[in-house]
Amino acid sequence: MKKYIQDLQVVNKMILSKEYYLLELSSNQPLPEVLPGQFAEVEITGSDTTFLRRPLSVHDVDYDKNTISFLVQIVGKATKHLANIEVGKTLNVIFPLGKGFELINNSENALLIGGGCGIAPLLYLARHLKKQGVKVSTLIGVRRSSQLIELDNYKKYGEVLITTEDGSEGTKGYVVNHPVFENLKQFKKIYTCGPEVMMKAIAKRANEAGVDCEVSLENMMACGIGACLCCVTETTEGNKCVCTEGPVFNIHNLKWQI
Amino acid sequence: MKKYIQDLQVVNKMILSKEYYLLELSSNQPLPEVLPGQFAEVEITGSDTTFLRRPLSVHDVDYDKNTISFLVQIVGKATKHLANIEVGKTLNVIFPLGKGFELINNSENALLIGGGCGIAPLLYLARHLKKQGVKVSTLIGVRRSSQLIELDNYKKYGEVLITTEDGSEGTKGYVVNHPVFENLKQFKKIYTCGPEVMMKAIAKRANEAGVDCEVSLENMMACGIGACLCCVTETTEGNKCVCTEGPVFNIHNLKWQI
Amino acid sequence: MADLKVNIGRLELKNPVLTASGTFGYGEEFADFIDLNRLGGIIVKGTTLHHREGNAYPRMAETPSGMLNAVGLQNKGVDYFIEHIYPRIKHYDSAIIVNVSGSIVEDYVATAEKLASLDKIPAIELNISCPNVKEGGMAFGTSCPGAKSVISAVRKVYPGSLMVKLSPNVTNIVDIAKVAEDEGADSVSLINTLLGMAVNAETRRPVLSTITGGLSGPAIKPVALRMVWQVYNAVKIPIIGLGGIMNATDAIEFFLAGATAIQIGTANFIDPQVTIKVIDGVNEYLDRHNIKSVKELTGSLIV
Amino acid sequence: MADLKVNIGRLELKNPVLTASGTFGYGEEFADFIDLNRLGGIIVKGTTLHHREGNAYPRMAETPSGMLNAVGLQNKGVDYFIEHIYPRIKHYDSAIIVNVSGSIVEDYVATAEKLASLDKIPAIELNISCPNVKEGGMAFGTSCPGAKSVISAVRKVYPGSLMVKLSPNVTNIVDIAKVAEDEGADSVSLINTLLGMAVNAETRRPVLSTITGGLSGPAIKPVALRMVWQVYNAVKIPIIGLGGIMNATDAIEFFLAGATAIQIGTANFIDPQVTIKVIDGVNEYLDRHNIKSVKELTGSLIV
Ligand SMILES: Cc1cc2nc3c(=O)[nH]c(=O)nc-3n(C[C@H](O)[C@H](O)[C@H](O)COP(=O)(O)OP(=O)(O)OC[C@H]3O[C@@H](n4cnc5c(N)ncnc54)[C@H](O)[C@@H]3O)c2cc1C
Ligand SMILES: Cc1cc2nc3c(=O)[nH]c(=O)nc-3n(C[C@H](O)[C@H](O)[C@H](O)COP(=O)(O)OP(=O)(O)OC[C@H]3O[C@@H](n4cnc5c(N)ncnc54)[C@H](O)[C@@H]3O)c2cc1C
Ligand SMILES: Cc1cc2nc3c(=O)[nH]c(=O)nc-3n(C[C@H](O)[C@H](O)[C@H](O)COP(=O)(O)O)c2cc1C
Ligand SMILES: Cc1cc2nc3c(=O)[nH]c(=O)nc-3n(C[C@H](O)[C@H](O)[C@H](O)COP(=O)(O)O)c2cc1C
Ligand code: FES
Ligand code: FES
Repeated sequence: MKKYIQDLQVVNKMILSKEYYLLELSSNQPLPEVLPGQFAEVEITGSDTTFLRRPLSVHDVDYDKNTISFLVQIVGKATKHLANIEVGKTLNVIFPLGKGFELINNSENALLIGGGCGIAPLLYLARHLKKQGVKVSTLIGVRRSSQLIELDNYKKYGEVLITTEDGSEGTKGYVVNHPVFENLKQFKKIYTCGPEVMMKAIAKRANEAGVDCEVSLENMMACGIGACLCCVTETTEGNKCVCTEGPVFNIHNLKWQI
Repeated sequence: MKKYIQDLQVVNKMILSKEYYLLELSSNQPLPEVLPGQFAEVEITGSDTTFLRRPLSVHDVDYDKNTISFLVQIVGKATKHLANIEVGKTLNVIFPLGKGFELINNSENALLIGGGCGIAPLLYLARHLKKQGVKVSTLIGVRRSSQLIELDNYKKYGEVLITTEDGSEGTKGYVVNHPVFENLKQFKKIYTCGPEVMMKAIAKRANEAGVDCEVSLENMMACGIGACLCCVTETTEGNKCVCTEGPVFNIHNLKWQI
Repeated sequence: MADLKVNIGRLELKNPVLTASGTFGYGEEFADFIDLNRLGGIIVKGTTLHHREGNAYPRMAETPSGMLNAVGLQNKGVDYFIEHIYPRIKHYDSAIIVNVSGSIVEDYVATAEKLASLDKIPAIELNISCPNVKEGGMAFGTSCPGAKSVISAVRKVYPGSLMVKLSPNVTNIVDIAKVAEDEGADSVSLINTLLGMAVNAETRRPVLSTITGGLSGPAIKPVALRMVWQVYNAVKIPIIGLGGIMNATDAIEFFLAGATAIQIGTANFIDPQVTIKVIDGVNEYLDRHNIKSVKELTGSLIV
Repeated sequence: MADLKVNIGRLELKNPVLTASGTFGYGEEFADFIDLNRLGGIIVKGTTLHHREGNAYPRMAETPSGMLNAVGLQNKGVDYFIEHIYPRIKHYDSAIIVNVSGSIVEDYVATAEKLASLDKIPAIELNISCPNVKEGGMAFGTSCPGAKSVISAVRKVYPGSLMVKLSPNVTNIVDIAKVAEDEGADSVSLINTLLGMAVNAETRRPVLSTITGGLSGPAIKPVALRMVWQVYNAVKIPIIGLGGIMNATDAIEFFLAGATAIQIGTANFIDPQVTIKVIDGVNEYLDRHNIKSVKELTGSLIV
């Protein structure tokens, strides 16, 4: 897929919580096709200490409005800095990058599991799956209920299940403690994004249940376009760049000890 | 004099021309006494490429409003970046720094000569001299008339003379080409700030005419408080820090070939 | 339009802007962003005799105005390059230069010999300075006998233009540059990365799997400029300068300090179009200063 | 409140935060901004046997995340220090350490002897690594015999705590650190500045009067951390780490890599209160991580 480098304009910024915000950016050219699971490399200007671009998953694309949106969690200097950008300003963005999720077909069931900011790529995925006729269940795991954001958006595409570590909403515990894990075989496929330890626990369960499973990795990236070889993950075929061969991998291709 | 480090708030920003702007900053504490010719070290945040603070002369102090102002010329990254600061934001400033001009007394004549942004410290000086009863003449030299700024302010304290290199206003040529140089002896003292080559030409003429002359130097500074020894100028007593022993020097103490 | 042509020994480049090894893949990765035919040269990934998996992840850490990498020469080996990659990239109208690495002298020699047979590879860059591999690599680049052994051996089998890439992790880079000149290198390129380290204070662990890695980016520009200047004053062969070049002004600084051509590395990650901007910017600088050829800039620092 | 006390050989510091020589004057310059008595130590300006005027202006260039300096050890000589400055600063409740430089071994020795007589100077820092003076200085720090000659000579006459400041401009800093240890140094401090250069593309001139100068600031932090780690794994005497420390997190990184104490240099120019913020920040980190003493951090990197 052809990659673009464009100055996109911030047309909307929504502070969702102390930690999360959403940026909606518009292009002055028609947006190219973007697949669910793909990401972008965003230039961070005006931050004293950020040097490299930052990878962000495509959260949603609205072709009618010609906008692309990102859901960002504040974890460090760049994500904090970006939270202060004003509507009207532009961001230089390289996109769409990487390979997305492999969609399944008609009238099958898919379980989408997002941990923390890992829900970012799942919205756009859910939209595509629903369009394909897939029945989508989205399981969202957070520490405490105040971290639950955008539930209504996810509900548009199917049921939303919740776990919180402190039990303040939904099932208490980690995502794998949710009852849905007792009947994983109902799903044709599991798609997940979040902390690696969470994804590994899910992969193990999916593996045991014999359910196909794709994970979206968030390895440290310098270039995002396959040029630096910094972002590799070990696969059955050796080290592969997460930015070009991923960020989505089928767990059977990874060398995870599960 | 005690030095302060404070977050000052931008209460006014005036774009004076393509090159010049004025920042007026207020303190939430009563401003300390600031002498004409002193300067401040301003922290530059949010610029990708500026690392050190930047020295700026005190342009004026308004003790009634409790504000201090700086006249800035855009010459590079920091001065360009600072031009975009918004009213309401704060700047971390260390001030007042250095030794100021030595004032003369009652009913004597002083000639103030500013080249380009060198006029910055002269306004506050003129104000002080006038208060002392000194008759002030201010000679301003620029390339072209479009660079003339704030003339009305300077006129408050005495006559304003002008040279432009292209002859578009006042006398055509450099400051030393102004007719006032034909009768320098009328002045008890000359105060000047601007490009070094201009100040040297003035120093030579002052020397010949036997008129006392102080120059304000703009050496490259890292700390502004005498700690790094980067900003030295050669004086009759060896290398001296411009930030603590200056920025104002009497030409007789410098080792200029004049 | 000034004359941007430069000569690296017998090799003529249409302009002095090359891409640095390991930061530009095989060029193809940037085809969506720029016209690769406009580049003076493309120095492809570090290539070794045999396939290498490189170091374990994590391989990257951001640092003030720079980054550390610990890629460790991941590549599929020279045979794979010749068979699968070369055919895809040889048509670029830009000098394709292969960066050659090894653990023992014999590997360098064997790799260079294989590359010598390729029509459209006018030069190789001998990487005697990679800090990210345990054996060999930097060891050759940090001692005169080490440098001599590999350069002289490769020179014997490689008739093309031989560029030797120097390590900055030395007490005196001039000594190594002189060895390269004496052993018949056509040019030297400098600098490779400075050996550095990053620590995560919260996890109390090193950021890189290898603990230490190679520092690149604007942070190292002052060191790179100094070394180019020192080497320029000591050897006669052309110098290809690199280290932290982000824009045309940086490139000009390297020319003034003594570089005949420059390479752009880390900057490609931040702006994949930077190379073209530098070419255009150098041209604009020359025109503005009324300088006819970029060659006039080399070493023209007024001191 | 964690225990911040550290021992540099026989010298106990109330906390591990010192100021780096040449960046903090004699301390007095910062008296308006911080309580100097809170510092673990103040390392004063490079002091030589005789008065030195230093290098010509310009002496400074800003660089990406750093700066170059070419001060060249301007100071009024050790006698002036003893007579005029020492009396003014000796009452600070903070270890006052004098950084000693010279062009020949005899100068180092004579300077150290004079300082040995001062009650309130518990240590000297031997600067064998200044890149900004023509003779001596860095030359001693870049070869083992050079380092040995000056360290052993000074050790003979100086009974106090002897800290040797190492140059990063070497192929192998471990070799020099071992010499320091073998010759009886009580500690090593590292790193001094990296030799760098800046060019003004428009004027086509070097920015510094000396063409090259010393690079400091965050740009060099990765190199400094790496060297601290290498030296920590090779010698037993305490290490004082420095190079680009801007905040408490940076300081923690140096402790983890092997430093017993740290120095803050260039950061003082940007924030004259940074030292106090680092002391408070280190304390906060220790409390948050439930670590009783900062000593536990030294070299505790999990690898
Ligand atoms: C393919 C991909 C998609 C991602 N999608 C999203 C998303 O949609 N929303 C979101 O909030 N976050 C996403 N991330 C993570 C996001 O890139 C990091 O949170 C961000 O880079 C942190 O930058 P920082 O300066 O705030 O943090 P820093 O202070 O620099 O570091 C904090 C942590 O952020 C991560 N990080 C820092 N730099 C990088 C880098 N260059 N590449 C990857 N990770 C880095 C590391 O884990 C690091 O420990 C994604 C990452 C990848 C690789
Ligand atoms: C005591 C003093 C008072 C000054 N007063 C004023 C004033 O009132 N208004 C005004 O517009 N300018 C003043 N200057 C000059 C001002 O400091 C520089 O124009 C400014 O630092 C340029 O920063 P920059 O990033 O825009 O330029 P850069 O791109 O960094 O460099 C452009 C030029 O600016 C100068 N400069 C850069 N950094 C410094 C530094 N750290 N210290 C000194 N000069 C530097 C150098 O001449 C340099 O060549 C004063 C300088 C001094 C020393
Ligand atoms: C991710 C990465 C990989 C690199 N791989 C190689 C390599 O394979 N061979 C080599 O000689 N240099 C390699 N280098 C060094 C660069 O070619 C260059 O010398 C260095 O990065 C300094 O230039 P820069 O600051 O412009 O990046 C690599 C650098 C980076 C950042
Ligand atoms: C302006 C300046 C002057 C310095 N003078 C000395 C000196 O006299 N003696 C010395 O040993 N180091 C000197 N140094 C080096 C510092 O002490 C320190 O080693 C170096 O700057 C790295 O630390 P930093 O990055 O925290 O500044 C000087 C550094 C600067 C910036
Ligand atoms: S981030 Fe550079 S190859 Fe993936
Ligand atoms: S700027 Fe540091 S001493 Fe003057």
